Amino acid sequence: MPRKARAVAPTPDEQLAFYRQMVQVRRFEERAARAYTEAKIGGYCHLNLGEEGTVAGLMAAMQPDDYIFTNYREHGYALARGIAPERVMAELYGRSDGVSRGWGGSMHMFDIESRFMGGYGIVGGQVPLATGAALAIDYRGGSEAVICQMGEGTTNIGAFHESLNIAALWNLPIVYVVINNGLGMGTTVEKSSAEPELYKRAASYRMASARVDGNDPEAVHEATKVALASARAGKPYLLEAVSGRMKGHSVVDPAKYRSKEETEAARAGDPVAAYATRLSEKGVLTEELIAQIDAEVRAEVTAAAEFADASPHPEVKTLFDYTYATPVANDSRRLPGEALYPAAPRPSSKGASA
Amino acid sequence: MPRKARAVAPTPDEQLAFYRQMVQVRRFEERAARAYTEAKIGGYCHLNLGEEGTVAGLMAAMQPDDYIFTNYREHGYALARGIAPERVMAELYGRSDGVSRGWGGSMHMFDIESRFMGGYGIVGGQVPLATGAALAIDYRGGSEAVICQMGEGTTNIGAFHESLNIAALWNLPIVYVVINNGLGMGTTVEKSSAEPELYKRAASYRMASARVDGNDPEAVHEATKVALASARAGKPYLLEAVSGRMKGHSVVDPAKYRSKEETEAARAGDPVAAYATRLSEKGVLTEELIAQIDAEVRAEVTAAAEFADASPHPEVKTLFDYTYATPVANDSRRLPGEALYPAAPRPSSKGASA
Amino acid sequence: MSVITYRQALHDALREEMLRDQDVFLIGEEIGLFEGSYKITAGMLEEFGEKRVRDTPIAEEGFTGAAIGAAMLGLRPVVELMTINFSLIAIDQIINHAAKIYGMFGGQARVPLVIRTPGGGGQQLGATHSQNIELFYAFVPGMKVVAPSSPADAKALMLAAIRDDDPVLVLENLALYNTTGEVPDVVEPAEIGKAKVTREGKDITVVAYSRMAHVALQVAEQLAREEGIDVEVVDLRSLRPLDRDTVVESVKKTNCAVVLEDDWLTYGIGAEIAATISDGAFDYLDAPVRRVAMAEVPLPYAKSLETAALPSAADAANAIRETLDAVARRR
Amino acid sequence: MSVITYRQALHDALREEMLRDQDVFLIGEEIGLFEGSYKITAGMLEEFGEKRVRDTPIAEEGFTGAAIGAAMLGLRPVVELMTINFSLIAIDQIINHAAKIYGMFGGQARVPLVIRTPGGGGQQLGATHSQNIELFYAFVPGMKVVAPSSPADAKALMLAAIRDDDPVLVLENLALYNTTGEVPDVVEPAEIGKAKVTREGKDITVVAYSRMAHVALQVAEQLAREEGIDVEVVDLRSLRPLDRDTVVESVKKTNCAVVLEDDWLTYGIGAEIAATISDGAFDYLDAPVRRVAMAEVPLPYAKSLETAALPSAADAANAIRETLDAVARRR
Ligand SMILES: Cc1ncc(C[n+]2csc(CCOP(=O)(O)OP(=O)(O)O)c2C)c(N)n1
Ligand SMILES: Cc1ncc(C[n+]2csc(CCOP(=O)(O)OP(=O)(O)O)c2C)c(N)n1
Ligand SMILES: [Mg+2]
Ligand SMILES: [Mg+2]
Repeated sequence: MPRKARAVAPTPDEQLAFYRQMVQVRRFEERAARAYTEAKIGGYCHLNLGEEGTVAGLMAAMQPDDYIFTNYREHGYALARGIAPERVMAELYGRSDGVSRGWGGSMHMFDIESRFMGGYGIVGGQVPLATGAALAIDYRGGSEAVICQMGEGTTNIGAFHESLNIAALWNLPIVYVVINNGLGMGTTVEKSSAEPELYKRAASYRMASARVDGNDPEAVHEATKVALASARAGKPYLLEAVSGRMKGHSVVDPAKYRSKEETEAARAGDPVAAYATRLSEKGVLTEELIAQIDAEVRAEVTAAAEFADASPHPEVKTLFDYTYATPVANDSRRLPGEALYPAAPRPSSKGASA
Repeated sequence: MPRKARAVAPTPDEQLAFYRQMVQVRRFEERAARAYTEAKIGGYCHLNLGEEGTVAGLMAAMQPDDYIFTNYREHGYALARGIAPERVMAELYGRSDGVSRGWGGSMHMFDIESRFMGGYGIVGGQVPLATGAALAIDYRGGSEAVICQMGEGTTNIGAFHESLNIAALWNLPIVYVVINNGLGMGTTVEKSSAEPELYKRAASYRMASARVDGNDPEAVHEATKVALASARAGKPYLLEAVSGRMKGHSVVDPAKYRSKEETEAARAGDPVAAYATRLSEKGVLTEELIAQIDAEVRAEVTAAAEFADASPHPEVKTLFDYTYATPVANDSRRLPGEALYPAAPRPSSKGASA
Repeated sequence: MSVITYRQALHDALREEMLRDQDVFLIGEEIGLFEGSYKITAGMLEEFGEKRVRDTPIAEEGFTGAAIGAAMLGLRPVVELMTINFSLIAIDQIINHAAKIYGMFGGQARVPLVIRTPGGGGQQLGATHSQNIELFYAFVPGMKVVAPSSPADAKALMLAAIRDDDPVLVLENLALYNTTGEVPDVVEPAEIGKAKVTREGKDITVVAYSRMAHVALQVAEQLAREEGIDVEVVDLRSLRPLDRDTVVESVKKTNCAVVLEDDWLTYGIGAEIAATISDGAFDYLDAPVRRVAMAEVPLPYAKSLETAALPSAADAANAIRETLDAVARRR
Repeated sequence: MSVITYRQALHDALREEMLRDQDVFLIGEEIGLFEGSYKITAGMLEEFGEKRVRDTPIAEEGFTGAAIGAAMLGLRPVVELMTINFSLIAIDQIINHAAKIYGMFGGQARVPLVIRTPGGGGQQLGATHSQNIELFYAFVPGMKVVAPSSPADAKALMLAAIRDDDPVLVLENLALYNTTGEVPDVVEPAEIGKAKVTREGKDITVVAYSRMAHVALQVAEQLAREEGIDVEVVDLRSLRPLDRDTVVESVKKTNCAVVLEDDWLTYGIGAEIAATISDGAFDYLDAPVRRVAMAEVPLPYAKSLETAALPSAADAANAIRETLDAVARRR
């Protein structure tokens, strides 16, 4: 874990902010799981439970004009980017006020305002895109950087390698962040990656890299600052954050493939509880503060769910609104029940010319 | 170049065999170039000029029951695998006696007898396939190994990385051989690979690897033996052979993107001439022997071209012979001029039931 | 004879073939320990072990290609691609390699490969996870593509696919996994390349495959019951080769046709069916061939929009009625 | 007005747009120093420098995806894929990303991307290098696909593609690069989604695109000259959106049609055209729509076999004659 040491210790305010962020993600995801079982949410729903420390530390290091691309397990990142919980929840509910207007769902949150450039459901799909965003920044001579988040299972797909090579060759301002939660669905990192210390894979591209304890928001924050500074200086960076996945792969996965001990270990590694203890020991957190934050966040999340539930379902007449950005002749706007050609009146003869 | 040292010095007979093999490849490729300009050969035609040392050393290390998969620049490998020059040349001519019955051409030589499992025109396409062949060997508990040849430009495509990871995870008996001729078409290795010392990329998969001087058949031979032994022991291996490309990417490429100095350097690096000098200095080769080998090989190559020219063009009636291995109802055997349905006789009325 | 699910039928076919032939093995993401995303391979790892039920890294191109290579050496791999959407990552290996190897090398190497993968929308999985792109494989000579709609066919076609020496894509469907049907105790492999008239009727021909062939039967029963319309249902079962004759013969009898498909209309599978009918039954056709297909949009997540975009039984029934009206107007 | 090659027209369009808009840049394998596999980008590196003419590693998925990402930030990348065959490595980025991003995120990000790539067989490049798989892109909502057959259209459609805010695949053709035609000195961007009647005629409609639209004109002239057959040629120009009206209107006039295509027949582009005509001009059609297409095999290298497998002008002429016979027999 080479990135544990840090230059500047965070202030109590910063620490409280980390903690509060972690709790927000935790409570939001718990609420999402509940809404899913209530059939308010459909499709797949992957939660950030266990990843809260990484989310808080990583996102706090980003500048407002930086960009982030993520995989489908992105609710927490969206919240930490400052997107209103209402809009994130409304997206889960598939409603008009959702962050992607109800078109994306759990896996495809997007908010152009905050440069939250999308959750992506195809494993590895976001990696070339994020690399291209960094290319655009470089092309224009900007000082922004790009964060490309992914899971550890994603480092075995070709797009990851093609992208890192390109970023390194072209000195692009990008940080690839690998969330190593030890599992891709039911497959352990050891069974999927012949080199399971994933930050080492950067060497194939002469790229700087580091591994950090993803359960420690402060460590993640410092490591991300280092990585972003490197990226802004034209040296792309691979940052591996090691944490755990506290529940199944998605809400519906009972994770039977995990032994009792493994499940218990994952629970025991709870980063929110650990950070609460740590801050309490330092006197930054008190029982009352913990309760207060929890109450505030719970209220926020409840409000989000109520907002989502009240938000209208997208209207069918909007179905063809987002196929093309540039209007075009002869696009096909036809519901499944509509005929390609209207029924002809009975013709006078077989063929007009017959 | 960690693999220069070797355990056993080759005998003069072995050395002569290397030399002879190199000359055969050289003369064959020169003849192919000529036939191409005479329009006897169509499509793309990529030559092994400059790669003769690697071809000779690599192929001599293979056992008869080993398998090899290559890219499209494979004439020399086919010859060195013992396939008759007649059949290789006939394939270039697109004739029935060609090694792929005229179906493959320059890029797609295949010979099931000698376990020459194909040249492949899609960059990187052969890499997963070769990995799967190694999987099949492992599945059956065989002692064969697989050689997977590719160019250095191929190490930037996703399929390469996915395959190496899989081979390493599953301990497959395969040697990936990267022919680093410094160029992929007009792009240098430095412009295409952020880590241009390609053997180092094996580290991402905890795979053993080495770099060897591809102009030295003896060094390649030794390195390949080491690599194959490793593979047979369940440790896949990445071997990088560094040589040069003496001409353009394919027969028709004038290689204008190379400076005069680069072109001259490529010529000067001629591995056939260098090995001739080396063996002459050792007294293994004499002027007469050189002339004799040259004459023999020339005769062989001329005979191959004559054979190819006399071989019949595949008959059109064979066009549908190789779409499916298992015969099947309703396959479409129709030439472009044929109608899907035969012209109907004039019907008595519009519809039979009308 | 027993009534089982489509999922069970697939599972049984795989298991029987694994028991019958040591060269058959399963490979794919999460098929072992996780027991398959849709649980088709439940219990298989335990029964057959890691060698024959091989969990892979997330590397569709790499492991699909590896399966092709293993097939070239005579093994009979059955690849699971979690959904057909992810096949796009492996498509170069499938189309440029699996489908070409037998021909391109002049018939020297066979590729006895099966790729099983579900298509289907309607699960609110959004634009990238709800596509029906079997077209891409059905279009390619060298490939065989089968698309069972019932448990019995699922089993018979899977057996046939595994025993076939060419690459066969077996199209499954998310919405069919839990459907049930009668399956004989002993199932013979089906003949690949043959369609089946799954319901005889005299008024109109409905052509479909996969989920829509299942819907077609339901709609036919309903229309017979409620409106006295006698629908003949042709289940294509095989998309490549395509059994044009069975389709055309049916239309020669009924003189009109509706095609149901879950993919997009323009250039979809139904285009070939409509073109084939319009050609082969030209002098028998009393109304244009009507196609019912998915709305041409990236499928939205929101339930309201997704439902509107997908073809329904009601859409099918309507198209049948309107086509019969069109016939009546022309007669 | 001057007579230039199709290659030159493409080159000129790219160059003009590069000069006009700093956000336009070229990216692809060997487009710079090597000047492009087919030399469309000759001289561009020298004129515009490495930033705007970017040679890439061999990593179609990576650099195509990077272009998409750059487009999401407002740049206007023009990707060269050496041939459409290699697009299969990048297809997940194109179909699951470029074509979905605008819709899947509710219209928040545009993808003003151009992918230019040639199709075409007939160069003895064998099964993996000779395919016509534009179908895969034309099938997908969110994509636009144009397929010029003349230098003038090549320029006008390329200009339009670059200025369009959606992903546009510009289908070029190996056999067209050296063909020539008149191109106005100032070319306006074409309207994407519009077909064109490139020759008026009254006897029969021939529908085609890309190379076969070029062949269609030659065949039409020859048949007019030698046999007095007056062919109307409809050049589709855009495969998605598809201009059904122009096709159907033509057939309503001529009452019969032949479709020419370079891809495989079953499920090919022509299937949709034939289905559309058979539907939209049902009461006007006096013979089945005939399709002329590539033989359904992995294309062999040997010249004798390759020639037999590809549709020729003679095949087209024959199909026209036979269709007119079929009409005569029915009238
Ligand atoms: C190309 C592709 N293959 C397979 C899947 C199915 N799938 C979804 S998530 C997942 C596991 C990803 O693991 P990891 O990258 O570690 O991310 P995590 O879920 O742990 O956050 C898989 C295989 C997919 N969505 N896309
Ligand atoms: C997927 C794919 N992309 C691009 C090409 C075009 N192409 C053919 S050879 C080549 C260069 C390959 O370079 P390298 O791997 O170094 O092999 P070399 O030609 O030097 O032997 C390219 C880009 C191709 N055939 N396949
Ligand atoms: Mg993970
Ligand atoms: Mg090279």
